[in-house]
Amino acid sequence: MFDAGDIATAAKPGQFIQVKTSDDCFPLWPRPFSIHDADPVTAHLTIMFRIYGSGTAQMAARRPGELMHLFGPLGNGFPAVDGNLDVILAAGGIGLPPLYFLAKDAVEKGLSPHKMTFIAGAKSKLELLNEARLFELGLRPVICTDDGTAGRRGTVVDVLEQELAPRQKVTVYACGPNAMLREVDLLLARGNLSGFLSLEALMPCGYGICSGCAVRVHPPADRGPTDDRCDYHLKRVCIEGPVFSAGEVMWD
Amino acid sequence: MFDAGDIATAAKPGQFIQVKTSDDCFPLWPRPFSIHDADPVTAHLTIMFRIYGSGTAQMAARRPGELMHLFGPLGNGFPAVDGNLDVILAAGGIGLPPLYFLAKDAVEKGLSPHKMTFIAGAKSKLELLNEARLFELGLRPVICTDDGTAGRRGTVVDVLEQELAPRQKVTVYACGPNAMLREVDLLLARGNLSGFLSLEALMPCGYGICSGCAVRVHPPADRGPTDDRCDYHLKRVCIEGPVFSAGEVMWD
Amino acid sequence: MIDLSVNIAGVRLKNPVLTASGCFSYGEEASEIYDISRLGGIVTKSLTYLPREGHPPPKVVETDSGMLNAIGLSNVGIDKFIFEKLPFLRQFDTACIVSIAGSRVEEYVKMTERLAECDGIAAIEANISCPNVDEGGLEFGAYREPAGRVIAEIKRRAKQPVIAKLSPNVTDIVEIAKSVVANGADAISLINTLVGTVIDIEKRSFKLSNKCGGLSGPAIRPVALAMVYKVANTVKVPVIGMGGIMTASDAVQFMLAGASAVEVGTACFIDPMAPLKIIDGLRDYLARHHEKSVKDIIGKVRRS
Amino acid sequence: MIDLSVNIAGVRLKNPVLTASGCFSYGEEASEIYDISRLGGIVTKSLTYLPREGHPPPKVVETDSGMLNAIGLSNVGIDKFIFEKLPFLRQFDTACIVSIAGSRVEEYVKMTERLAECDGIAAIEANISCPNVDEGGLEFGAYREPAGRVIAEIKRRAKQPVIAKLSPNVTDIVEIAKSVVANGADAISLINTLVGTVIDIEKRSFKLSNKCGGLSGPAIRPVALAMVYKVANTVKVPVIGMGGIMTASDAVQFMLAGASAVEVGTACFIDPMAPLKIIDGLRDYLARHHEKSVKDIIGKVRRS
Ligand SMILES: Cc1cc2nc3c(=O)[nH]c(=O)nc-3n(C[C@H](O)[C@H](O)[C@H](O)COP(=O)(O)OP(=O)(O)OC[C@H]3O[C@@H](n4cnc5c(N)ncnc54)[C@H](O)[C@@H]3O)c2cc1C
Ligand SMILES: Cc1cc2nc3c(=O)[nH]c(=O)nc-3n(C[C@H](O)[C@H](O)[C@H](O)COP(=O)(O)OP(=O)(O)OC[C@H]3O[C@@H](n4cnc5c(N)ncnc54)[C@H](O)[C@@H]3O)c2cc1C
Ligand SMILES: Cc1cc2nc3c(=O)[nH]c(=O)nc-3n(C[C@H](O)[C@H](O)[C@H](O)COP(=O)(O)O)c2cc1C
Ligand SMILES: Cc1cc2nc3c(=O)[nH]c(=O)nc-3n(C[C@H](O)[C@H](O)[C@H](O)COP(=O)(O)O)c2cc1C
Ligand code: FES
Ligand code: FES
Repeated sequence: MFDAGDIATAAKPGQFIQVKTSDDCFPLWPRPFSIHDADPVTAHLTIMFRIYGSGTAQMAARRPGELMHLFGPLGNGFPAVDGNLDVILAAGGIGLPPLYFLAKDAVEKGLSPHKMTFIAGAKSKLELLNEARLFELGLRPVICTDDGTAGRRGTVVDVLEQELAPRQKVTVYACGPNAMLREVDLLLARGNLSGFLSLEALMPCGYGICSGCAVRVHPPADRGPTDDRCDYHLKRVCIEGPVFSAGEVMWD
Repeated sequence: MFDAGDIATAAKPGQFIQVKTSDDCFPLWPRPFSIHDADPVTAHLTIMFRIYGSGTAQMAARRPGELMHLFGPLGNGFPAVDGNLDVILAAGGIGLPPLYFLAKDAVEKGLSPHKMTFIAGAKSKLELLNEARLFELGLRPVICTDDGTAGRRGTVVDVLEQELAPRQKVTVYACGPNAMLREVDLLLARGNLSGFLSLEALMPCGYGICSGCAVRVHPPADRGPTDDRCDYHLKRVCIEGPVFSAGEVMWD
Repeated sequence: MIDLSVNIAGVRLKNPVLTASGCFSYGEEASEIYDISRLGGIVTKSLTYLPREGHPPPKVVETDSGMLNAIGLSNVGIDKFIFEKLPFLRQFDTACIVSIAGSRVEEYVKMTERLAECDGIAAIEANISCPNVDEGGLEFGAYREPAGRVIAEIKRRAKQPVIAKLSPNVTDIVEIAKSVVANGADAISLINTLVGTVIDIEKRSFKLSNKCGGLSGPAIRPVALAMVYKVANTVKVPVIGMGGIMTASDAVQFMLAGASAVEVGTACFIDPMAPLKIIDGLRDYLARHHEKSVKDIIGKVRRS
Repeated sequence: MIDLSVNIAGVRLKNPVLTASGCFSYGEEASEIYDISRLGGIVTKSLTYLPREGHPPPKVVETDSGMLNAIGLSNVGIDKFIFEKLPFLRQFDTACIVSIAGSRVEEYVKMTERLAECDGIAAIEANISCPNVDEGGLEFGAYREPAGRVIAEIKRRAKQPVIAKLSPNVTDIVEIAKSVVANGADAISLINTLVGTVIDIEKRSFKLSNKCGGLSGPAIRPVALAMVYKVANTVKVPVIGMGGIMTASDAVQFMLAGASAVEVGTACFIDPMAPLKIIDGLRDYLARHHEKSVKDIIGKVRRS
């Protein structure tokens, strides 16, 4: 949790911040983290992270009270949840933090928690994030693990498929590893359903100036000729994302 | 203080260790620190350091119990103190730690503390190192500061000059910034006195393989022709030093 | 009052800190964060005649104190730049330098002609680090001859001063510098990125879709500084230095080495405010050294 | 049992990890720390005909993820090497590769002739990154012609295989590689250091007495890897890769790129045990990937 001033005031679900994990040039880039919660009154900003490589290890070694360089809020964020439709939030691993924030925001705006199905999955029990806060919101999350060590056995995509089956009109909000999002996207395409996917990417800058985070999307019909005759168009995950509509991304 | 196993057992006064201050490549090189104290029984090794740049800042941020990569003991160390001569130990700033170790060793080997004059100086009171341990050895250190904020007013070299004046046969052991050592060397040359100087240098490796720490010394008479016709000879401070005899070094 | 202004080929910059090509897009994103009029100047992403998407991802990889990019010149193309980006940039009181890149001399020429009609362009920076398709794919900037030729052709049509941006991937950068100056370059900027790569040892494949990319950031600073020093000590035209400049102290190094201005690239990614911090730090340095004008430190490193 | 041995120009190395020239002195210091027979090989500090003191201090400076050195070829000279250092090295069961450097072709020739009489030398590594005084002070290795010529002259006298060590400060390293191979080089090693410098902004002077120095360490790894990849994919002779190799994972990158062996330089300064850790890590990597021989990963990076 950070004392984050304006960032906390402005933060919307699905947005992220860039955190410079060290004061020197190792690692060089800041690291992106979804906003897990933001309190405009106290200016407290919460992120939740898993220790992955050197940047997150450095963050974990920080002590309370230390200063860190934060930058945000960044990205487009999720469109507000439409109360007229059924809503499924599908969180794989570290995809949970932004979806919690989205759910919380929706509940605060008056949506009944019962209209939202929250799927939270991980490879195994050990990697499951703490879902207590979801219960506090009044949600009844469907927990799943690939190996069945907690909740239902199966991937988030498996569970999503089961949950989608009985439904007609539904919007899916998904966040997790890109491999999972790809599966979700295919699932939605098959069912002709709408949804929003929050992508991961390497992010040198986080605010649109480097093109490093770009992802392939289907080229707009009116694009016109390009010098490199690409069959794809590129969008920057940091500024034109991280949230993309289902069907937009050209997966590898 | 480190739990340093064999390093502590082998350590001699005037030797140093290389400390890798970070687990990554910033800063790249390990940093040299004089051995301040070493207990062969407990394997405790003590260094004393001033926060200078990023390496020492990283060291200061370490918590007790953390592992650090140490390498040593390195360097030639001081020749043992000759009990037949008067001895002056002249420590400028961070030159104190190794000279404390030298004095302690001499006392343990039976030399009377009264035969040793210990001068400990710094720019000002704030930068003076804690000299309590010197008193514990039975020494009566002469404290001095450039600005007179503690002890005698004057540099270590000024005080050394005063202390040398009444003496005939004396050996000086000096450690401090190279600028101070240069002055000490000139003083000894003028008085035709013997002494030992522990030099500072940048030390990429610390064990003699890179030549990066080299200092100019007077070429040996039998050197023979060199390709680059240098009027100097180079010695590696890390392995042929850090302790040099008075008169050996060619100062700039 | 400390005077931070410098003069590059007749263009007055209010301070010597520019943002580097490809590291500032076309200014829109940064303008949401701070007042970009505070910058000495802006160099746009390199433009090609037609728009380019660029290489597919992965396009970047982090390295020790550096990064590789294989963006592949993603840009909006000269038309869209002139109609959409330039009018935006004209609103700001900062020198707008347009970077152009091409695979054929013809392309540089066509872009220069288009830019000649435009207002609000302080200078053209010719990025000659692109593969020269007419001569077998080697960079224009790699050899004296093609480097000089493309600059001469640009210069013939240009209404604005022309800055030649050199590639560091050469045996003798001074030779290239002399050649572009002999062919009319009004200033030189350097360095572009060093060619490099990283391999994923688990997948046994290159980490970049394009295999190799360009190395930038602190890792290359010593190389950039040596090249800037050599070039600035040879050519008579002003030199703009870049490569790993993260702080004011880095910028001062380049100016002491002979650069009349600096460009800040990778640092803009790490900290959007980096260029402004560098401007402030430069002022502090000058104050501390009792200098009245930043011009007084240009080239002032002792040579012995 | 995983087979770590490789073959470089007829020399069998028990493992592909060598220590780089100038980063291991003549082996004496390291031999006090560990059993240097465990190394695949040792490359000596570059020798000149007469001994050299080298540049005065400051000779080194730390940079971001790298270091610059301007040692200036401090070495004991060929005579003292043969009489004092070589007998010491012969005690160890590891390939002893002797690096030679000169400012004139004549010098390389004289040293090669002296070494031809000696036992216990596995190969000669010709460091051609030295200023060629006969041709105006540019590095031998900077241009195709002089690089090829000096290798041809060495090769004519050599009793041992000749490894040409290339400089990275060139426009097209593949051209230089082809030239030395055409002139008889039995293997190629690369890269030597990149030219760079650092300025002290308070003193306004260069941090190195020699102004410029050679950049090594992790900072240059991406550049080195790209060059190794390009050269190994062009020439038929074995390539020895180096430049910023700190860990086994770095070494694997170079071998996947096409290097048959690697040299470890700067890493030996940071951690004397680095070469041994790299050997162990290499074995672990091969075990994890179910490879029986390190030879099976050479050049195995996917090209698409
Ligand atoms: C918009 C966004 C929001 C995110 N939100 C969160 C969050 O709330 N909590 C959380 O724990 N993590 C989140 N992540 C992921 C987080 O940024 C990475 O875990 C972090 O950057 C890893 O840094 P590191 O230095 O620890 O690992 P590194 O040392 O950088 O990573 C080790 C390896 O993983 C690869 N890698 C690193 N990051 C990524 C990535 N993002 N995509 C693909 N490969 C990668 C690197 O190439 C490297 O090889 C988010 C990422 C994005 C893009
Ligand atoms: C044999 C030996 C013993 C030492 N013993 C001690 C000790 O007991 N306690 C102690 O506090 N310090 C000691 N030092 C000095 C100590 O090594 C430096 O203070 C330390 O390396 C600084 O590292 P840093 O990363 O904090 O600063 P850096 O960031 O490396 O230093 C900042 C600036 O100071 C310069 N600099 C750094 N180190 C030196 C140096 N050694 N000589 C000249 N310029 C330098 C650098 O070039 C740099 O510009 C010793 C040095 C030597 C050679
Ligand atoms: C992501 C990225 C994109 C770049 N694109 C361009 C470009 O389009 N044209 C150009 O001349 N240079 C381009 N460069 C090079 C920079 O302008 C600069 O020359 C180089 O990065 C060195 O400076 P730095 O270390 O401060 O980044 C790019 C650099 C990066 C990192
Ligand atoms: C201090 C130092 C001295 C060196 N001396 C030599 C030398 O005498 N001959 C040579 O061919 N290379 C020399 N090199 C270059 C290394 O052998 C190696 O090519 C280069 O440092 C890149 O590898 P690294 O990043 O692992 O150090 C030296 C490098 C350093 C750092
Ligand atoms: S991270 Fe730089 S454009 Fe997205
Ligand atoms: S520090 Fe490397 S030889 Fe002394």
